[in-house]
Amino acid sequence: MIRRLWAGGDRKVTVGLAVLALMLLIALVGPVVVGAWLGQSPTKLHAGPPLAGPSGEHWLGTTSSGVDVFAQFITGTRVSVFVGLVGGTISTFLAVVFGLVSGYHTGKAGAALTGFVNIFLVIPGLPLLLLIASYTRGRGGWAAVALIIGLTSWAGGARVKRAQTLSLRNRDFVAAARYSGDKQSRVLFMEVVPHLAPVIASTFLFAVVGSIAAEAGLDFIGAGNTNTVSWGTMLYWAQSQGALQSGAWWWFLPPGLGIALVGTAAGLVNFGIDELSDPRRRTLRTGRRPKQRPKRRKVRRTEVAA
Amino acid sequence: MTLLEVRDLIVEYGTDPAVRAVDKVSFDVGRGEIFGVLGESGSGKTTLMTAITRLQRPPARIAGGTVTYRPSEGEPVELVGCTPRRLRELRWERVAVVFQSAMSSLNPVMRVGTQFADAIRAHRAVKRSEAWDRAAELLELVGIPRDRVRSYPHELSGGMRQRAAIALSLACQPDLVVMDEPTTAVDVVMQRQILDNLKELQATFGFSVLFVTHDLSLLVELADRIMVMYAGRAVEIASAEDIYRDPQHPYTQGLRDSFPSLHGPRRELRGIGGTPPDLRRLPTGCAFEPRCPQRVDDCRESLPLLIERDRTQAACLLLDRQEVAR
Amino acid sequence: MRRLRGAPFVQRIGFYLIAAWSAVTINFVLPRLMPGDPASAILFKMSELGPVSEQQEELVHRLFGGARGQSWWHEYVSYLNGIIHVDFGRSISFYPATVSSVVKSGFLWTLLLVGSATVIAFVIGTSLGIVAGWRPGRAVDSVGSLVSIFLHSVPYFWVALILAYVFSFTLGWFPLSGGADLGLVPGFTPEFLNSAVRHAMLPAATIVLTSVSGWMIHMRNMMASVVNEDYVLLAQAKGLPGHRVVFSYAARNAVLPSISGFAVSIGMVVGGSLLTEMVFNYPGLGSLLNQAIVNVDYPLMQGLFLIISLTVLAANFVVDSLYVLIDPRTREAS
Amino acid sequence: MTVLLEAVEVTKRMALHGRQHGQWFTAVDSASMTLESGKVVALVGESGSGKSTLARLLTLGDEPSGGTIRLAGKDVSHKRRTDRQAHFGQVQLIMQDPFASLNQLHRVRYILSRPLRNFGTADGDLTAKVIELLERVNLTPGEQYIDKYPHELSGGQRQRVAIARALAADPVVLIGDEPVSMLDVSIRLDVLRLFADLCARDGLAMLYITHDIASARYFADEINVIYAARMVEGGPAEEVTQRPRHPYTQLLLESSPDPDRSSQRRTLPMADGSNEPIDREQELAGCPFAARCPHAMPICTQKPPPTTTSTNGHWTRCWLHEE
Amino acid sequence: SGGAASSRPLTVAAYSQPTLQPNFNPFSVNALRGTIGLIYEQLFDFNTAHTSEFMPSLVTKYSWGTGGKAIDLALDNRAKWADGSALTADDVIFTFGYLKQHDLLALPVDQVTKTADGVHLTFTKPAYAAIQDLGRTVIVPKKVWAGKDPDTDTNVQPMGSGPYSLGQVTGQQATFKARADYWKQQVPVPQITYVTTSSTNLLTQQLVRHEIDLAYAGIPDVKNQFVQRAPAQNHLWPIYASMKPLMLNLKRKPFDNVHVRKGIALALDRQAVTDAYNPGVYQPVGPTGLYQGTWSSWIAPADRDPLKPDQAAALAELARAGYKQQAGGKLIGADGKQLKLRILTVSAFADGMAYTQELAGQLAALGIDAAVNGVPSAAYTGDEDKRDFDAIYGDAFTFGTNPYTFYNKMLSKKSKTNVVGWDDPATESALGALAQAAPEAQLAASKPLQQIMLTQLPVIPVAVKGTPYMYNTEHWTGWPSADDPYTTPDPGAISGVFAAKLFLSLKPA
Ligand SMILES: Nc1ncnc2c1ncn2[C@@H]1O[C@H](COP(=O)(O)OP(=O)(O)OP(=O)(O)O)[C@@H](O)[C@H]1O
Ligand SMILES: Nc1ncnc2c1ncn2[C@@H]1O[C@H](COP(=O)(O)OP(=O)(O)OP(=O)(O)O)[C@@H](O)[C@H]1O
Ligand SMILES: [Mg+2]
Ligand SMILES: [Mg+2]
Repeated sequence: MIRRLWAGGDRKVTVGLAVLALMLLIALVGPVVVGAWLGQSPTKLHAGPPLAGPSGEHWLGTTSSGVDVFAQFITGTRVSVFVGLVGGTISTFLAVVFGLVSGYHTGKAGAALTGFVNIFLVIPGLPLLLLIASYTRGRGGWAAVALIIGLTSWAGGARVKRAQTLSLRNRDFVAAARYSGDKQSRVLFMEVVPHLAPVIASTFLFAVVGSIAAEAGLDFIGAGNTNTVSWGTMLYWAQSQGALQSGAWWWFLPPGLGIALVGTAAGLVNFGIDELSDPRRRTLRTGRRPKQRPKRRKVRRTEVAA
Repeated sequence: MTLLEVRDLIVEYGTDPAVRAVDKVSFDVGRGEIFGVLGESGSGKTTLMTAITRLQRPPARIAGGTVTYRPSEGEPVELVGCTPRRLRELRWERVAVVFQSAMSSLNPVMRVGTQFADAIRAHRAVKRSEAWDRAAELLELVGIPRDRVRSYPHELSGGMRQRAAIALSLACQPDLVVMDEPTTAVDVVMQRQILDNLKELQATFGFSVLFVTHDLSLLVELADRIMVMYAGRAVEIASAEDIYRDPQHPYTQGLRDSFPSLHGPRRELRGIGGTPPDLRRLPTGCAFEPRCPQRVDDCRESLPLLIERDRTQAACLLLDRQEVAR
Repeated sequence: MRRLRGAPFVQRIGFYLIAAWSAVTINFVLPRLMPGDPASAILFKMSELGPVSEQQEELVHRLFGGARGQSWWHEYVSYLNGIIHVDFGRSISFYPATVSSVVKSGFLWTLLLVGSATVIAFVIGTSLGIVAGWRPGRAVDSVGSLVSIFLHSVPYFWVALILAYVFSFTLGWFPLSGGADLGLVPGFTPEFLNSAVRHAMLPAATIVLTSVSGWMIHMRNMMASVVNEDYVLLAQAKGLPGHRVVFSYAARNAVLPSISGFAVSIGMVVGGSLLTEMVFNYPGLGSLLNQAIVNVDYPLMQGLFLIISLTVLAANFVVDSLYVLIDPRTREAS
Repeated sequence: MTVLLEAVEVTKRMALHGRQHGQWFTAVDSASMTLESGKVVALVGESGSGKSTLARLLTLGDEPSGGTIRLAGKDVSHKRRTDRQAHFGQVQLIMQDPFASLNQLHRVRYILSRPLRNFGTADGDLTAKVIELLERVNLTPGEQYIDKYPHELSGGQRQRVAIARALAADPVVLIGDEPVSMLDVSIRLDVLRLFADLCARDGLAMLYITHDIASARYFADEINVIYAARMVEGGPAEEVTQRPRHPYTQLLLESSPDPDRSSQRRTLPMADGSNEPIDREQELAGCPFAARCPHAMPICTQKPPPTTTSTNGHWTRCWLHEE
Repeated sequence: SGGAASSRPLTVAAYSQPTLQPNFNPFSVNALRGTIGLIYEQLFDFNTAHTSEFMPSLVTKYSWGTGGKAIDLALDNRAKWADGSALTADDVIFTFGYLKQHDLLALPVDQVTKTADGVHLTFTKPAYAAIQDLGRTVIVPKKVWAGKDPDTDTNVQPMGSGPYSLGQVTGQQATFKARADYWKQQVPVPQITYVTTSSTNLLTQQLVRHEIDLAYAGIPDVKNQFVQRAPAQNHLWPIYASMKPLMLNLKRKPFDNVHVRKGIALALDRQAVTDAYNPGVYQPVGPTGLYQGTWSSWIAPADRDPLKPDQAAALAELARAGYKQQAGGKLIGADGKQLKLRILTVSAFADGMAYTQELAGQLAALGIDAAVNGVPSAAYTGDEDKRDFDAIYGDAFTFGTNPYTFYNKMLSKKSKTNVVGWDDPATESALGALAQAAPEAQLAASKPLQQIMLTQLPVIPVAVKGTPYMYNTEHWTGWPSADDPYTTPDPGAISGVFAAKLFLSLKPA
């Protein structure tokens, strides 16, 4: 089964995207469905007996204060997925901008940006995130959390994109586009960026997953926003009310599994994309492939400004 | 005296659809002979080499045929059905290989000497220091200073690396050295030096060489006999002299006429025209038929087999006809 | 960091100095951008424990409520000066203990935990990656890859809680909390080391479980591409024994990018270990940081962030420098 | 014959990184050449001798560190980035590798329409123009190729698309940087014939860069030989290949595989071309080939040899030939 | 097997933080637990677990003089420092002088002089209300402390007069060793280990496994999670020493309207609130704010019982403030807007969050747009200081030995903890009177304040906060309990006298 799933890049992408789409759908309409159709509320106390296991009425049981866990899980998807999307978007955006610009522009500005990216890369992200989150103290709701997460997590992605851009900018087709009379900006967006698409996609996926996990982590230690219902706050409550010790697995497991599921789906998509964008799998071999003659000296050089 | 006997070898790539990259190829390599394999990109040369040495990787698989190695003493060994253990014993000891680019065939993070010693000690019970001494000797044989055994591959020039790779192939004095485009990565001057060196060594040690390239002029100079491949099949096997002076197959003729010569009188280059075939969609008849200037109607239907005529084998209906007619 | 490889030593040191300076400066700026009043936080915490006398209230306000009067620049200079002299001021939550002594108390624990866990995860993950990547597409590879994506995605602290519940609470195999048995004096005594190792087991397992898959996936992909290299094929052609081909030829090359990734990942592991430490009440930097956050202990937060940053920088520097030894291609010509 | 593009004593120096940080490397040293309408000039030399660098200088892909480049008599060597656009319209480059120079992600239509748009020759129907281009390079019928991606084309077809792109700008000078080195022998000839045609028919000036001196003999009117950044010999193709004067050219010819001469070849001495950084500045102090030259004299390492030209336009830079 | 049991250290969960820093300076806010009580001793205290009876320590008895402006303290003449020298009045006089000199004395002490059996203190104003604070003054040896800085000295080698001496401190624990030569009595527990434990999860597990003998912390569902697992050995004794009110911001409309406050007070189901997190640990409290259990003699019988939830009465009160239930049950005011209420609480405290959620839920059921606003503790104190909240549920007010401190902290204009902004001259004068009232007059003096609570509802009493003491009797018996409340089983956070009394009363099992 797993081997078959693993076999084709397209299958991985399909399964992964399906799961992600489902999650997004839950995030968008889930809370409404829970409220309107199932008549449950993620905040209503004593909706059922405390710490009741899964039943027909409470699909995932109840919390110690009798709140419906299923309603919480579905509602929590929204904040988690939104923080993930917004945080992931910010992080990816910054990664793309910094990666592209620092990779494409040689010269002083490029070098300075590269240095900046490298510095952000070695400064540990989670401590920085905790530090900033502790200063902002949960103000601004989930949007602020998403912003902070985005701002502290882009460096790794930027590095990947910078490396890609660096290798792309020296590729012949980039030069060819310039000889074809295209302007710098057009070259960048029509020739370089499309090649980064798989990398951007994977950065985005992991940034989303990373943001969801980071938000959960913040909530978990109480540095996030405990008022909202998210997977992180669910875990916070489950943990602080001793869900595991009381055997209330239905309360403790779903949020963690939710995060893991999103992560796994994103991972699948990413693996699939990697495979599909591998030219060895796509290209027909009908011409003579370049037989590179090694350059005489393997030293990097740049031009002398005349 | 045959050293290697290849019979009806079929190699397929188990992709979807399966690609038959080597199709019923048969030939013999004699003891002490330089046997050349010529063909354009994608004609199955590398596939043939890896199959003979059993180095093919999935999705490639040998779908039929035999490869028999006949040592000067002892029983012949059938390589295709051979156990991995027996195979490991034969490798390098009897059959060694040299790849296209030495940069990529030498481990970049290992000293050259270690890579020699590895090969020697896998087959001979010698001490490390002895193996290193032997490595230094081998390097000297190809004109590289002894002390270079301590170098890493990147510290050697392209030509030196290529020569080191050849020296490495001789580490256990094999009977057969298989070379897959060993000089494409160096420039002509270096190529010349390497080939001269190779010929010298071959004359000294008497091993056979199976030499793969797409460069006709080079092969004609170097090889004793040449096999020309087209779309996975052998289309002509003949002595180097015959291939150059009197090619039988229209494809070989076309190749010959595409090479500009440096010294002879300027002759007209004719070329072949058309494009090489797609192995996945081969015509039922002769694969060269669409590009062949001498094609006849039958070429589209019937697949020509190698026919022997005066020491020359060629696979073309035209020759078949002549044969029948005679 | 890739950029730095093979760059002259001086240039590398220069980069690390600048990075260190940036961390120091971020650290200086952040608390000044945010409003905060540690005094009320402390009083609140005290009142949670019992009545607070007016006298204590006064004292707290006097000690921690002080306003800042100097110019930023002046403060910055004295801040830098303090750092040079390893003086980050006094912690608020542990007043009057100095930040450096508090940090020192957690540093070794974290180093022990994160260090050993990272090494174990690297070794296990890389080994699994070698197995999976040597013959990509096999069952080991597909099942292993799926499992590792999953493990990669589960939250650290969630795994930590489950492990704590199963292995120490329910089964009682491991101690519940802390860095070593109570009553043992830290030192290089067999009892203490034994106890410290037992206590580190579950937190380390958490880190290993959740980070092993990253290494595995990375290594698998590298292996899968290195396996196609000519030198691996040649090694097989040489009739070398299988393990020699796998390890000395394929894995030896495939591991190189992992090693440079190792440096970068140290930062992530340190980050991830924070939550793990909190769950296991492990007396390391992570728990301290949580403590500092809860108590609005700015000096301690700063000190911790700084030491974590500098540790990560140092680790990066070491790995970067070591890389030169590992990859002969980056070595300077003698 | 009109001189279209002219390089006068151009030099390109580059800054070294890594181990040799702070040093300079001369990739092209005072090279001069003229490209005339309707003529093919070949540039041959070993790998790393500076052929591609010179091509980049001529197309203004790079700025020369010294010397001038003239297009139709006007100095264009120091144009600003935006002004180079006009130059690209006149001088086009076919890059070495057709697998690398076509963006995998664009269709043939896009690739060819860019220069058409940018150089303003296409006000009318773009598709028609693209098809016309494709058919000019023998990709007929054009409709069949216009919507293909590069990976759907064979190497020879790609190479022709690359050529079509260069032609789309309607240049007067075409620079082919090893335009056929990646192609199978059976396709190579087609492409070379196409160039010959274009020169003859449209009066294009062409620089044919190659390391294959035999093809230069057949295809070019004139051959220039470059060695280690410096041009060492030049003249009519037949002259240079049949009566080489410079020892390097001789070596090159001697080394090239040639079935016709295999019997009478002498074994060459093994040169230890190690990878250790050669100090190019020192090489260029004299004759760069001196270290490998069998006829080397003391003066060869001290002073750059002068140029000696014979009546038929065959010139060389070698102390042996100094009159 | 007394020998084996008595050699086992008694382990106390004393810190909800991961690590300790050695600090045995009794004047430091971060002094480690045990510094006071085990090492240093206080003068005396009152048993707040019971009926505030006097608990002697260094002082055996006290007597007021001159209308509360002077007091005589009789020192126990057996008292000795650990080095064998006698603890004398000089040390007491030194300590008060030292505190005064370093600005650490919040008591209105004027002069301290030596008497035949102890010391005589004079005050600048009647100090009846400060008697407990006075009793909790820690006495330090003059010869050691004369040159120390109370702010920064960590006093890592403490020398006191208490029953224990310092064993060793590591990052996670501090151990105290029984002194063989303690001046008062034989010390039964040979070693006490105070340990850290940062999460209630872990604490629960450690308690269940008897790795910890005594803890006081809010663990969820403690009865099931701890007591029920071994009911014969595991015990829980909540001590009700403080009251937690729902505090409405009186500077904000419409909470300045007493009818709104009354309506809300009447609507609450206090029992449901106290059952929300940890049933049995909190108790509903009567409308005076004083706990009817321990303070019943102070409260008029009619006002003792907690208010019963009464929707109709609540709605009637709210209607008087202009809020009427409209369609959908929403309480809409004269301005056409729904009554809106955000209850500020600390998000990091799960118990507080749970209780607040229950409160909000009840008010929402009434038609108020009520919700919890859980924030980190720092934001909580910040918002509280800035009075930026609708309502607050989190602060608790300790009862003390008489209701003065209790009401003063809650209602005095000058009190920092009067966060609701209650500003009422009648309250001020009643507080003034109570402060100066002699012990026998205190009950009467508290009545006006009780009355203000009943009629004005400056804050809405909800529950008494129980500090849940959890212990097991596997190794040690003799624990105080509801039946024998001889002390508060507190390891030194509140009072060293309580702690010493506890540890000196245990017996090996
Ligand atoms: N891994 C593979 N999977 C599927 N088909 C393959 C694979 N490798 C090679 N082929 C196909 O097999 C045929 C023969 O390839 P092979 O590499 O043997 O050619 P070659 O003659 O060595 O070419 P070249 O001169 O380019 O090295 C080609 O058509 C190629 O497309
Ligand atoms: N962008 C660059 N940065 C640094 N060095 C360069 C750069 N381009 C070329 N070089 C160096 O300049 C020298 C000349 O390179 P060039 O590409 O012009 O050689 P070439 O003759 O075209 O070689 P080939 O036949 O291999 O294409 C080489 O040694 C090369 O390493
Ligand atoms: Mg091949
Ligand atoms: Mg080039």
